[in-house]
Amino acid sequence: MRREEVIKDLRERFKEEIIDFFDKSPKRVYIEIKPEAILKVSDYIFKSLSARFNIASGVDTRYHVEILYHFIFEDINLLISLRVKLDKKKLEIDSLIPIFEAANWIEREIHELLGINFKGHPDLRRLLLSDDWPEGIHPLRCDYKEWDEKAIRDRGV
Amino acid sequence: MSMKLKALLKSPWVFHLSTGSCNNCDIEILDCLTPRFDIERFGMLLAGSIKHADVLLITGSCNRQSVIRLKRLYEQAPKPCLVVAIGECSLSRGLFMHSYNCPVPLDKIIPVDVYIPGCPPKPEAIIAGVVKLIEKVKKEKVESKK
Amino acid sequence: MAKTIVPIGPYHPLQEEPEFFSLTVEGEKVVDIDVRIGYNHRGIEKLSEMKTFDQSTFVIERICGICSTSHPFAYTRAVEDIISVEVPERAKYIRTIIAEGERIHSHLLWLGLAGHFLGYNTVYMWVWKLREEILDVMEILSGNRNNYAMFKPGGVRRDIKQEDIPDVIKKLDSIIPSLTMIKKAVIDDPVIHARTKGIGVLSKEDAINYAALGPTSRASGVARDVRKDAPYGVYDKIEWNMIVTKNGDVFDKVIVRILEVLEAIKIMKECLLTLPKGEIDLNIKDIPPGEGIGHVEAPRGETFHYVRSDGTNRPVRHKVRAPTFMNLPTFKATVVGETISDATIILAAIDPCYCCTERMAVRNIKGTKLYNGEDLIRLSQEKTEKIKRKMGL
Amino acid sequence: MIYLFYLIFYGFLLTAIVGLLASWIDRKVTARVQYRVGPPVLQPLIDIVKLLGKETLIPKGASKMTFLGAPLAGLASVILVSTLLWVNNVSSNSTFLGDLIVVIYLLTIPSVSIIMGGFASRNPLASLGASREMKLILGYELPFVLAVFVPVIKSGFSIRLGDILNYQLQNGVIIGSWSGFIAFVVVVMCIQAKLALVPFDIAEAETEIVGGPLIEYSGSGLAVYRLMKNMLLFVLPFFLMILFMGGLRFDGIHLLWGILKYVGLVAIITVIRNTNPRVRIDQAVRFFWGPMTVLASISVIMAFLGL
Amino acid sequence: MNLGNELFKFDALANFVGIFITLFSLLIVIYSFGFMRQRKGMFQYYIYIILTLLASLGVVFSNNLILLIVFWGFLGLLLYLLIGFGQKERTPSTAKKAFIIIGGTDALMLLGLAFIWKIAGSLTMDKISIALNTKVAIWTYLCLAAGAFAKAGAMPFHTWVPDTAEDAPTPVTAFLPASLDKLLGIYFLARITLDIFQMNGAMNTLLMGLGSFTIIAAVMMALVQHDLKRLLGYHAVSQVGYMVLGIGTGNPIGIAGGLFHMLNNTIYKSCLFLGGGAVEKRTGTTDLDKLGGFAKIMPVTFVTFLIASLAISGVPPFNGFVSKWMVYQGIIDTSKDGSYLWILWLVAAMFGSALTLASFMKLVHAVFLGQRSKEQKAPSDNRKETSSSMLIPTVTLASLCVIFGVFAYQIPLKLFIFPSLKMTDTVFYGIWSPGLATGLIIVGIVVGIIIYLLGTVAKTRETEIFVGGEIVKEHPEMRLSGTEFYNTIKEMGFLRTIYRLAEKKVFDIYDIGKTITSGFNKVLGTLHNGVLPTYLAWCLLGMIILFFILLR
Repeated sequence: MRREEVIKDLRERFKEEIIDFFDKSPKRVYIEIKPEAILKVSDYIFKSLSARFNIASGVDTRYHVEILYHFIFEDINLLISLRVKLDKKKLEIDSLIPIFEAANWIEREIHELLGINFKGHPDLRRLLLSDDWPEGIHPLRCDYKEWDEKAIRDRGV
Repeated sequence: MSMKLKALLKSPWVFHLSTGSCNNCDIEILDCLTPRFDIERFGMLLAGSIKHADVLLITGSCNRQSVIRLKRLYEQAPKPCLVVAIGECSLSRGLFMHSYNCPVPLDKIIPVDVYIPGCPPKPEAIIAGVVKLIEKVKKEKVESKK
Repeated sequence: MAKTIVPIGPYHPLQEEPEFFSLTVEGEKVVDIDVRIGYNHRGIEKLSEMKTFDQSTFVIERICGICSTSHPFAYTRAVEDIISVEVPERAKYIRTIIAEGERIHSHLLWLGLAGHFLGYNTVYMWVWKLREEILDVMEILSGNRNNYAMFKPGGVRRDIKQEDIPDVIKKLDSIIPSLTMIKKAVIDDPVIHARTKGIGVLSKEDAINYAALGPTSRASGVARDVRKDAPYGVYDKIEWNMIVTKNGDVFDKVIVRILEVLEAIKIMKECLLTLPKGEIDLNIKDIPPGEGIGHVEAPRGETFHYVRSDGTNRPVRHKVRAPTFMNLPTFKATVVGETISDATIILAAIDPCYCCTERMAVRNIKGTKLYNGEDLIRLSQEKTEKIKRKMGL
Repeated sequence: MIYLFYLIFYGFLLTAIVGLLASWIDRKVTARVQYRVGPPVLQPLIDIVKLLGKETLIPKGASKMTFLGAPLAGLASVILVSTLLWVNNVSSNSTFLGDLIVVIYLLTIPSVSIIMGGFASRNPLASLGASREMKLILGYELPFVLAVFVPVIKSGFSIRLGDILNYQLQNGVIIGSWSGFIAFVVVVMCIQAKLALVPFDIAEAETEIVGGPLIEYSGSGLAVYRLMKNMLLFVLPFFLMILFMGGLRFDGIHLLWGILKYVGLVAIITVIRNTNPRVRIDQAVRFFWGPMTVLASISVIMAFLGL
Repeated sequence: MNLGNELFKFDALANFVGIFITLFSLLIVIYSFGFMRQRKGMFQYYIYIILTLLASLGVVFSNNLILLIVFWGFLGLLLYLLIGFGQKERTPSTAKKAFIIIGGTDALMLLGLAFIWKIAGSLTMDKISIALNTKVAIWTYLCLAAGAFAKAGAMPFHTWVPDTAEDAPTPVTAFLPASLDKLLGIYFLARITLDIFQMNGAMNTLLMGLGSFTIIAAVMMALVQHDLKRLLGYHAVSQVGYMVLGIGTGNPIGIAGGLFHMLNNTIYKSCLFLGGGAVEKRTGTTDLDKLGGFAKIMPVTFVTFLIASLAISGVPPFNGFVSKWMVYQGIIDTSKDGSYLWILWLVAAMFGSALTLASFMKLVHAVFLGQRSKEQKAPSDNRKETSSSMLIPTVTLASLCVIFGVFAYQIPLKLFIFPSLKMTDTVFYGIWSPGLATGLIIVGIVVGIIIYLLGTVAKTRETEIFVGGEIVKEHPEMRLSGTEFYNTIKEMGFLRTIYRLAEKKVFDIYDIGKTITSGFNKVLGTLHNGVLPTYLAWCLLGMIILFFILLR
């Protein structure tokens, strides 16, 4: 399948779900989709188009929390990033674990660093932050402030 | 100087603790064991258990998860036990001073005897640092006798 | 029956870095495994957002000491992806040389440690002795043993001197015979066979499902290599082979790595010999708003960076995905059912690199001056020199 | 009383000195094999003196008596074994009958003491290591006992070490015969396991279970264990020499021969240790119960046939 | 000649066994005061104990085989009744199993008695002497030996012992299967082997073979058990092997070793059972998974248990080593007859000793060392040792272990064993001098202590354990119970098959018997389906067959 075919296929198949389509460069395509459709779209990309799941990355912009799911089509050297924008009031999205195991850790990470709830994730335990990190504080949020009064932030010399 | 202390200086077994480092210092410590540097010449060995350790080589920027364990581990080490901070991170947290996960520098957690700067310090520097440590202990002993 | 957990780590001689594995065992057999990471988390992604694009390179370099080339490589490529520029040809060559040098030293490091884990300290010492030669080469090329500080968005920071090249090539050539000897010693040893063959098999399906990367997946027969699939640097201009084996056990992972070292030496030599003349830097000043992705093949697999810029001189978001992050979860598929002794070598076989996995975050707080990596290196070098002089070395 | 003299001077002091030296040889040879310089001569002694100066830690809730008593039992048994061996060598007629069996039994006590110490540590890793040590004992005990009986058969069913020595004095060393040689090979492998050296250092595997039974020991306890292990490095090859190589004699050139034999044995052990990776515990047990037992049985049958 | 002499005799062997039977009964009674407190039916219990004592003494001192068999049978019944005091669900069926196996072999003994009457014409023991040269004599010997084996719990009649050990109350186990039954069984075996029959080489070899097999097989089973008492039960079986082996050697030192081992075994085995009982009393369980870390809480019990464990594993200088060493000497002595099999028996015995050590290391770890289990971590329980009535017997027995080991020659051998075998010490062809060795070990330990004192052992510090720096409290599962230590061996090649079969009770003579019986029942049962025409058909068929046979 060539590059154009993949893009055309995706555009037609998910006409309803795609909000925005940005063809950045020959190797990069950004597709914004509705959050509800993430399972459907990634399932198709992973299973039918047999792309490899690269990673997901979360970004806290002022208005939304975005999650980008990066998929790579290695045979045609194309990287498709699925973008979903989540409302700050309702930070919830379906977990991708039913489709591939690879999403397990990254969802745990995004859960603790950005505070997004992944529906259907089997265990959303801590991954990176320490045991004494307080609940409800997410370091990658825009509004993150130092909470630990004991922390020393100078050279101490 | 007593026999035992002399012996301690001639056979310091080191235990290596990484508290959130980039791995470079740790690898340079391992490098010290290898043919080119061979710290076994000085009787140094890399101990597996902290209960066998005489010198703690601490690398890394002391992140939150490690700090709790570090304190406990220091308790578990048999005294006299010397602490060497290796690399910029463990000296002052270096680049990571403002990281949300690295709240305090190492010497605010446990007493540190010798600092070895560098990012990463070369194996030669690590060996030299440990030699300095030995000198320091000797000097302290002499002074305390006076 | 009561649940029994055997702890491995966090401060375990098996790992230079602290990680805590809890193996649920029945006798010596592992029936379940769980891992707690976070002993190495430094919030680099956040830190990176506090620094300028140029400064970030140094922080990115300190994600991991062993991958101190792959991360800046991927990061600079991501930044260049935002601007949509290509770096000069000579810079590409230099980047490739450094990246391959890193691959050699990383694989040798792993091979030595694998010997150490198996209690075969002779292999450990021999391989690390060899690795010193590579570090010397890197010191000649970049001035540093580790953390080469060669990369910057738009090119490389330092040039390779033409007069160093014959020396370097001689050194590289001298490695090959010893490496071949070690290769034979490792591959033919019956006890190593007994310890590694058929142990910790990662099937091809699992490798795809877990999205395993690099040598881990190539040992399972998944022929994926960013250098071939999405060529960057000068990998498309140079002849080299991708090493793929079928079995997915520890032994195959050893084989893949050893053969990759030989390939890497080949690539490095060819790059050095055909190094073109020209500029090494584009001197990029402004980064336009936008987002960029860079991915390169690190020694352990694909390293992936995503950078978003809003037109200021700092990244808004910098996402780092190290290969171990994807490789490590495969232990569920490989360790269960093996014995504790095997578990350690299986865990080691993916060449885990937790400091990559747990990334420090990079972000600038206004009004504070930080030492950057170069300063630190300079300081340390001065210090080393001083000590050397003092000791009369 | 004469025994007490032997015990203090030969059994303890001489054994300890030679053991420490042997430990240094082992470390030095290892270092040379690995292109390193290696430690200075006095290093093993310095290590022990240093450990004596360190604090002795006891794990919380552990039985102090067992934890500190276990090393003593091991040391005492090694001293006793080495005394018995020396007595046999120095005056081979003044020992009692059946001391071979006593020696075989006493030689398991150091391992048992390590196991008890490991168990008393209340540490899961130590328990695991100690259980491996026990499995290893099960593994090597079978071929070891079988192979040790080859000299017994050869020397006319005597289970007195002195008789075996005298037999060798008159009829040449046992290792010179085919059955003796095979048995010797088996016993060398068993000794490798008894000394807990690679490839059979499974019980103390640093990179798996952090030193196993010794993980909790520090200071004096560890010093005694190390001394015990160093002494074993003398006692076990010495036992082998008595059984297969005519022991150690003190007259002129024979003494030199004896020393050469001993150094050769230590070198063999060191070389085996440095050219193999560690095996798994089930592989080790299988190795001892399979090929080694078969070899030992063959050597026993050959000994019966007079080969 | 009066009837008393005809019926009873008081020779050295009987006296020696009698003395120890009485001693053990006394200790068990003392122990039961503590252990069986607040249970129902204690009056009957003590009555049964006393009756057992009397019956045992009757067996030991009777000179007439009929009298002996009467007491013998009575003991079987008492065993059944005493097992019944157990509180487990399976207890009744266990009691039945023991009763049936022992009763069955009793029947064999009766048969043997009949044969003896036929051969020798007398049933007074000291008047019979039968040479094992006829088939009948051999069968007679085997019948009587079967009785002894079943009582002592040697293979293949051993299967009631582990079950009983698990299900009966601990004092009962310590009393009957562990001590009295061993004493009596081996006493009887020694009697028939030494006095009544004149052994020949083949029979000796058979005995030694059975002994070696018992040692290895039982201890291999013990290796993988999960229950404290069951594990001990298997050892109760395996140790019998040494005694049979010793008696089977047929030379004085071997027999002396066998008898001495019988004595030693009863001492340390009871000590082990009683120590285990103390732990059971305190925790209410014998599941090894749920125990652990009692060394600090019950130090006295721990030390006695440890001494007994080392003694049973044959670690010098305890008593087990001396008797095993004598047995070995006996085995090597048989090489004088030109037999090559001795090396097989010797290796089996020595390897069995290592296996014993292994399983006891596991046991000691699972019960006393290691970490405490979640179940036992209840902080409210601050009691230290068990009651003194339970400590006195264990301490007595443990000190006997040490005394009989260190002064083996001066006390037990000289006073009990040699007189009962009517031998002098000149028979010995080499004696391990345990006293001297102990002295040397003590000196060695003193050397160690001096090294300790040179160090810093005077001021110790308690720290947490090091498990790689992780905090243990947050991971209560981070403990090894020890029950799975030998899974590696269990899952090794052909051993796996054997263990699997053993778990299905393929080697259990009782279950084989049960299967055969119930198989017959099933076949016969299908014939009785209650339908009249079928019965008529059977009748007709039978008539036809009868006619066919008769009229042919």
